Amino acid sequence: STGQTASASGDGDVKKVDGKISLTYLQKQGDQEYFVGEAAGAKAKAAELGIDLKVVNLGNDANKTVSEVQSAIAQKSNGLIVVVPDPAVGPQVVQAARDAKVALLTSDDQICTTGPDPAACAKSDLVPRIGFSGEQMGGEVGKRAAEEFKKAAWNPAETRTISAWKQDVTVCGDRVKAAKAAFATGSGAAVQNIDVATDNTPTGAQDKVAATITANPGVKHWVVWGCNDENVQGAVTALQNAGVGPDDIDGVGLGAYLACKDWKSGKPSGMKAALFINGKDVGALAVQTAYDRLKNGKAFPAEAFAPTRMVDAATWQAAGVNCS
Amino acid sequence: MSATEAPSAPRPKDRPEPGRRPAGLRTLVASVGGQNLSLIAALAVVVVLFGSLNPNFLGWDNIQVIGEAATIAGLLAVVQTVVIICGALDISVGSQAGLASVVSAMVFTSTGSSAPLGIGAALLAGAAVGLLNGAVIIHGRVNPTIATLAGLAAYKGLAQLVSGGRAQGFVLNDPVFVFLSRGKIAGLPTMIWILVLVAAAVHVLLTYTDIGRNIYALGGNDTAARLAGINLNKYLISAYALTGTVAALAGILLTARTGSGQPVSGSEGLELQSITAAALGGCALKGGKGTIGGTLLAVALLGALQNGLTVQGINSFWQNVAQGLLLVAAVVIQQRRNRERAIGLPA
Amino acid sequence: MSATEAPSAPRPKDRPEPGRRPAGLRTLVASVGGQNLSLIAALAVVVVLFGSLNPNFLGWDNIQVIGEAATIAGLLAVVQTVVIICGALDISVGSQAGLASVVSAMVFTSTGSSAPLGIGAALLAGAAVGLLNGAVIIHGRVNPTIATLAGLAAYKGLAQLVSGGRAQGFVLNDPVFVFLSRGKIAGLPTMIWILVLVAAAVHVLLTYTDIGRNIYALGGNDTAARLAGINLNKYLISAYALTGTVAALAGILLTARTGSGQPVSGSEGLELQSITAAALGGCALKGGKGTIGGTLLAVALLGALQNGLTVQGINSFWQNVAQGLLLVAAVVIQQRRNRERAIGLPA
Amino acid sequence: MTTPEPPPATALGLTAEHVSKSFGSVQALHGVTLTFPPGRVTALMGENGAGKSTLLRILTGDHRPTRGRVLLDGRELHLTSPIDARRAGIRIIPQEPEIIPHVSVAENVYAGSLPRRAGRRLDRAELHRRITADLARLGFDRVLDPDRLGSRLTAAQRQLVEILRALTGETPPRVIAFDEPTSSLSEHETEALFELIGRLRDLGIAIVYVSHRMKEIFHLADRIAVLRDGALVGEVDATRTTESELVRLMVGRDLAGLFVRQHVATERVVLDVRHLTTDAVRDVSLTVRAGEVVALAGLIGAGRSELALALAGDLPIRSGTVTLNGRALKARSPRDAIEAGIGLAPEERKAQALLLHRTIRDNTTLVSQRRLRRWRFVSRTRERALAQEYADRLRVRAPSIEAEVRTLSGGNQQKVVLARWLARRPELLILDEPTRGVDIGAKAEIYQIIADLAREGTAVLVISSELPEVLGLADRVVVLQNGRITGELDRADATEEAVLALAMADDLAPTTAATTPSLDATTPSPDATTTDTPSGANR
Ligand SMILES: Nc1ncnc2c1ncn2[C@@H]1O[C@H](COP(=O)(O)OP(=O)(O)OP(=O)(O)O)[C@@H](O)[C@H]1O
Ligand SMILES: Nc1ncnc2c1ncn2[C@@H]1O[C@H](COP(=O)(O)OP(=O)(O)OP(=O)(O)O)[C@@H](O)[C@H]1O
Ligand SMILES: [Mg+2]
Ligand SMILES: [Mg+2]
Repeated sequence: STGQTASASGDGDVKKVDGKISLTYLQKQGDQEYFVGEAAGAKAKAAELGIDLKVVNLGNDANKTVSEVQSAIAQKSNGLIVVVPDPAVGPQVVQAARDAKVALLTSDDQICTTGPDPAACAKSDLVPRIGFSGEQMGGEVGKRAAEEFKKAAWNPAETRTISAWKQDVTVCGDRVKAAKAAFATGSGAAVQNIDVATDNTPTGAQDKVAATITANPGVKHWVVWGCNDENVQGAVTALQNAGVGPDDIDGVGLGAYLACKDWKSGKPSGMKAALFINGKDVGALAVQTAYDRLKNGKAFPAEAFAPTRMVDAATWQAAGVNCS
Repeated sequence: MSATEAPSAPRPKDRPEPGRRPAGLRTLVASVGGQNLSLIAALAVVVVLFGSLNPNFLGWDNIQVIGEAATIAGLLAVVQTVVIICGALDISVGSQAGLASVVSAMVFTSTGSSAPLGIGAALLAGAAVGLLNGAVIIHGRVNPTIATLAGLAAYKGLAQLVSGGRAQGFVLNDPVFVFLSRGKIAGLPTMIWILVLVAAAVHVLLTYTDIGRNIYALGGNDTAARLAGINLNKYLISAYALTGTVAALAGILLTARTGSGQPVSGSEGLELQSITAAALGGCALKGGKGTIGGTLLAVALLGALQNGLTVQGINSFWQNVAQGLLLVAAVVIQQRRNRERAIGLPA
Repeated sequence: MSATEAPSAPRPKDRPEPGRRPAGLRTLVASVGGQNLSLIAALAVVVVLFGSLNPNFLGWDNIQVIGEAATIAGLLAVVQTVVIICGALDISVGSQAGLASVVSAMVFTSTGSSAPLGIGAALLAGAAVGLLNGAVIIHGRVNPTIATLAGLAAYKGLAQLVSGGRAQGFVLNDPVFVFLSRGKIAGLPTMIWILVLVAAAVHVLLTYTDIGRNIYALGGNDTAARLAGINLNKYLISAYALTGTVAALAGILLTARTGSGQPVSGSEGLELQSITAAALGGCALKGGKGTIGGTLLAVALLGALQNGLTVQGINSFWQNVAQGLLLVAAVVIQQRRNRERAIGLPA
Repeated sequence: MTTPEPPPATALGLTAEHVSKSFGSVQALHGVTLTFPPGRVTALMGENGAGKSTLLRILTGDHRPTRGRVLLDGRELHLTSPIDARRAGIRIIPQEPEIIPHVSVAENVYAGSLPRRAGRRLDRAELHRRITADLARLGFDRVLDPDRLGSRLTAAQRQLVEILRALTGETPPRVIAFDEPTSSLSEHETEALFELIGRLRDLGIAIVYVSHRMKEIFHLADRIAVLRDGALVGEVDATRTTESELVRLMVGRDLAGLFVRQHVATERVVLDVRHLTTDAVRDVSLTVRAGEVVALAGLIGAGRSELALALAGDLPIRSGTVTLNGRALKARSPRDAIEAGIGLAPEERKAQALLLHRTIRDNTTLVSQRRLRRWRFVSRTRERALAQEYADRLRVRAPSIEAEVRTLSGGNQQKVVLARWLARRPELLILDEPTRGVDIGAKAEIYQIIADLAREGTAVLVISSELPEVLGLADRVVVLQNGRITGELDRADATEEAVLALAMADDLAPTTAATTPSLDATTPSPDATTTDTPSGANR
């Protein structure tokens, strides 16, 4: 893994475990494809290490997060790995874990021990985390989109960028913001952006983007990014249905699990690239890190990142994207 | 006896009726229905408003976009109407569509890209799930709301289990699915044709056949229907089977639109949308009342509204507020016409 | 008058009733209620099953966890019961709780961390929203389902607008909120106390006051209630105002639990949960029937079930399936006892 | 007869002054001016849909008049809701009892004014005391269990609950309006009710009494007001009028004989019931021949309706056999029975028969769809023709056959129920209280149709609580009591005394003295039911 930094705060009281370790992995949006992969990676790793692992789906429910953390503690879990639906619930989770002297690790999304906003949090107050940086992911997407934009040599005035995401999901906003910034720097051009509010599903994105196309009839070229592959894929489909050719679409996905389906079909696609984020790696790494802490007393790293890779129609298979 | 031939009390028809509207307008109103009339008015307001804000809103392209976006929810609203007329409810339609979507894509993939098999299997699965709903309700004596609430969870779980929670297969290299998602017949997208045909078939069923009469009867007063010799169970189970089948059709369209079988994404929340449309279209949740025309108008109104708000670039928060307000406004206006007394719960 | 002494038709009671149970058992069953009895049985099965699979399940810690987790949905189920007894429905309870959550946190923050002001403002907002719901339904003549469906969207949008769609403030440096979320009284978490107190108050209201009896009357037959001089509008609007206030309480607890005001997260889906609990607890959706005891039992059953499934490490896909199946099973068993004829829709 | 004149504004009692009411295009009342003086019984008569219930609902604050006002003792009342009327002492026993299903009889009776202790605590002990006292006071204590749930009451018991509601409450009643209170009561309860009304009148209460039964009107009323098409067409003194004058006022013409009867019964047995036992009836055996009209008589709760429902396949049969046209009938649902040729017009029109939100056409053709359809498409023209034919024959008063049944008056709704089954022409027609709330003209028409059907060979089983109807219609009377047949009377032997004696057979013995005298007032002369007496006139 990349980017390990020094040990972090928060879990001084946690004791080493001698018997069988029991871990609980609490995930937001557990029925979403990325998190399904993450759970699978974690389970495989747990089986390998002989750990008793339970995976809990939190949906988008901050309240359920608190309940399930309490429940896991009542079940005498030794360690918790959590992906919070909303970072604001972080302090509650930290408090509960501390009170029970249980190891706490986060994956994917950061939380702060002292306040609701990780961005406004002192470095030392952040809970150790395994995963990807939303900002970094958004940045890579924006960068690649800019590259494709420059390669196609489109006229900025005839081009629009579409940012599609579910507007009440905080991390989505972070990703999109980073993508916008990276595209602006990378392309060096002033391209007008359109925010499209979706529900993070492919059909939802498709319907909303179709309406957006209606509202912008003069546009020739489109650059698309979003919170996840569903958004980008839905947007690209809508553009293609509206008669925009694949050559006039620059879609960069996030996840690659739907983008790969377009590429697999072998037809030209508006989906130019996608950031492959392998949930399996994150899940496995998180379980390994917790194991090291509980079994061997090795301190948590403050942050550890699993690798991400930009893939496209030519490279996705080699990168190991699983396309069911 | 002589009474039959004797002059009888004047029939009300012959009496002058004050406050009567001119006959032509009256027949028109009666044939369209008061409820529908106010939906049409609301639709007109939406169309004029958004059309004047952005002329593209009224473009043929955008009208097709609205139609396509509304098709899946529209299909479910049509069958929801039937179920509601029966006096029941189906909260599991969205989950059924998700299950069918996954089934269609997986069978398609595993049979070496056979679209007919994929579609057939999905429709069968839908009909089976519908029959199961019906059987649980009738023979298990479970209240329809609870039974289909349970179905909402169970069928979603089933779709997730079958698919491992992942989008399944890729169908857009098959001409049948491409035709479903992007094809046109006589200039109109296939999706819209499907909605129109299904709605027309259900409308004919409800209005022109004795089956439809019996459905209204059993929803209006089930004891009366039973004593009139209507086989309630057969009708109710059939209504759920029809719902399952049409929900499967919606699931197949979902697969065609997204290119792959989606266990949850795209079908969650369809139950509320379909119930909203049916209720706004004039269905009484107590049963016995409702029309396909009204439901379709409501589908069109909601679709146009959502599209218009997006075209105007209004953010999703305002969209929520606007949708709520407009929904209430449409009904309030409609009720004002009735001049019902404001006592107790409205029907 | 002589009729008093005159013999009259035999009282129904005097006729022999076959299948009569022994008196003692019969009184017990009658006092607990048949519906409740089967819920208790189902709860016992769940407890024994999960308890034997994992001894931690029956630990005092875990029981408190179950109670706390069920509190928010439980509060909403209690008021949903009242609304359903009135013959109406409130689909907007979740959105109301979300709005209240945001209001409590934002007022708390902007008044320089004043918990009473934050809580007071949220309760006021809840009551206002409830009154609005009631007014739209009664004076706008909008069907309760549609009105609160509109409210579901509108209040959610409002909460998002007010908060910009983000979690607001941080309340866990305030002792009042900490007490709400983590405090205990006599060994029992504050949250559970709140649920118990609210439920007891509503139970007393429904059972021991004429207000409650009037609510049953108007839900059972609104014409009869109106003719008996019961002010339907006053009762219905009050029921919605009560619902809004208690939903706001739930929203405040949400803030306390999650540490900040959540516009959507944590409150979405509460409407279905509360309706499920009320319906499973024996409320007839037609109105006039239902008890707080039954609803609470259903809340406990659903809470224990969910917790048990998680404790067993069953993945969320199976959990969905299992929840659906168990919900149906609980009702089927209950209905088997009634030996109702399997014709038409069950009540 | 006097022409109606606006009474002086100081008149005592309840006054409707120039009251008009329209529902959309239907003008239900035209400028009615009428006073109901205290201590007198004023009967309100008129054909179905004449506006009687509408007038009562205006007087009791349930409807607001389009024009005109309501005065009590010369002072104008501003009635915005039934509460206002109740407070003013105006009570109504409505045509359709409204019962709250999941609460007890006691709570049903005192709904809206439940006794309470400090705060708003319900005083259950006081509630119990009150209901027991009131039940005993009114003589209903043996027929009404105060703890029974509303949903489990029979039609008659529901009616009794409404009566109790009107007679109890905080303000003493000044005016009580009875809207066809006896339509689901049997002779026995009717007598008790009449005594009650007499006592109320003597207490100085103004009584408004709506009924289609001439016998009751002449027995009770001091004055009779007649409505036709929403207008007051006459106000007469009960002692100075005759039945035929009233009929002419109501209908606008003379009616020939009410009962038209010829003996057409054949020997062919259509229905043969042997030793039938269900949950409500025991060991019932009876036959009905083609062309024969058999009446089932009995008191409330005798089990007649349940017997009918069992024959119609809706209630399970425990033992015994039913043979229809020589074939054993094993109907497991009403559908089986209908297909075998049995038609049942049930007793409770709203609960058991009508689709209130559908049109007269839909309601009439519900069981005749097979005749009207090709493939499965229903022919609109034939459907309309059929519905129109029966609407005309039964004089259903409505703007058209496309009117929703909900908007019809009670009697007209009843006609629609009958039309449904008459249009089907089953081999065995069971009519449960067929003329409940039906006016005299339509009654004659219904009797005519029953006679016509019998002539064409239909076997008819009529359940009726109205003795003149039983005696006038039936070739044979079968009397049930407490679920058993206590006797069968041929037309020649069937008199009111004989039927009543059988209906109360084993109850009667100990207290005969208490009931028999009161029978005198209502017992008609023996020739009451013969074919040639005009309009069922028994006085
Ligand atoms: N809610 C309503 N909407 C429309 N028309 C109505 C309504 N209520 C009553 N009517 C009409 O008003 C007229 C008078 O009805 P009303 O019920 O007063 O008759 P009635 O004299 O009581 O008859 P019956 O003897 O059959 O009870 C009828 O034509 C009826 O159809
Ligand atoms: N809904 C019901 N629930 C419980 N018991 C009932 C119900 N309906 C009728 N019964 C009982 O069944 C018995 C038979 O009633 P049924 O209605 O058949 O009598 P009936 O002879 O038709 O009298 P009527 O129609 O004049 O009231 C009565 O003792 C009555 O108490
Ligand atoms: Mg009437
Ligand atoms: Mg009867």
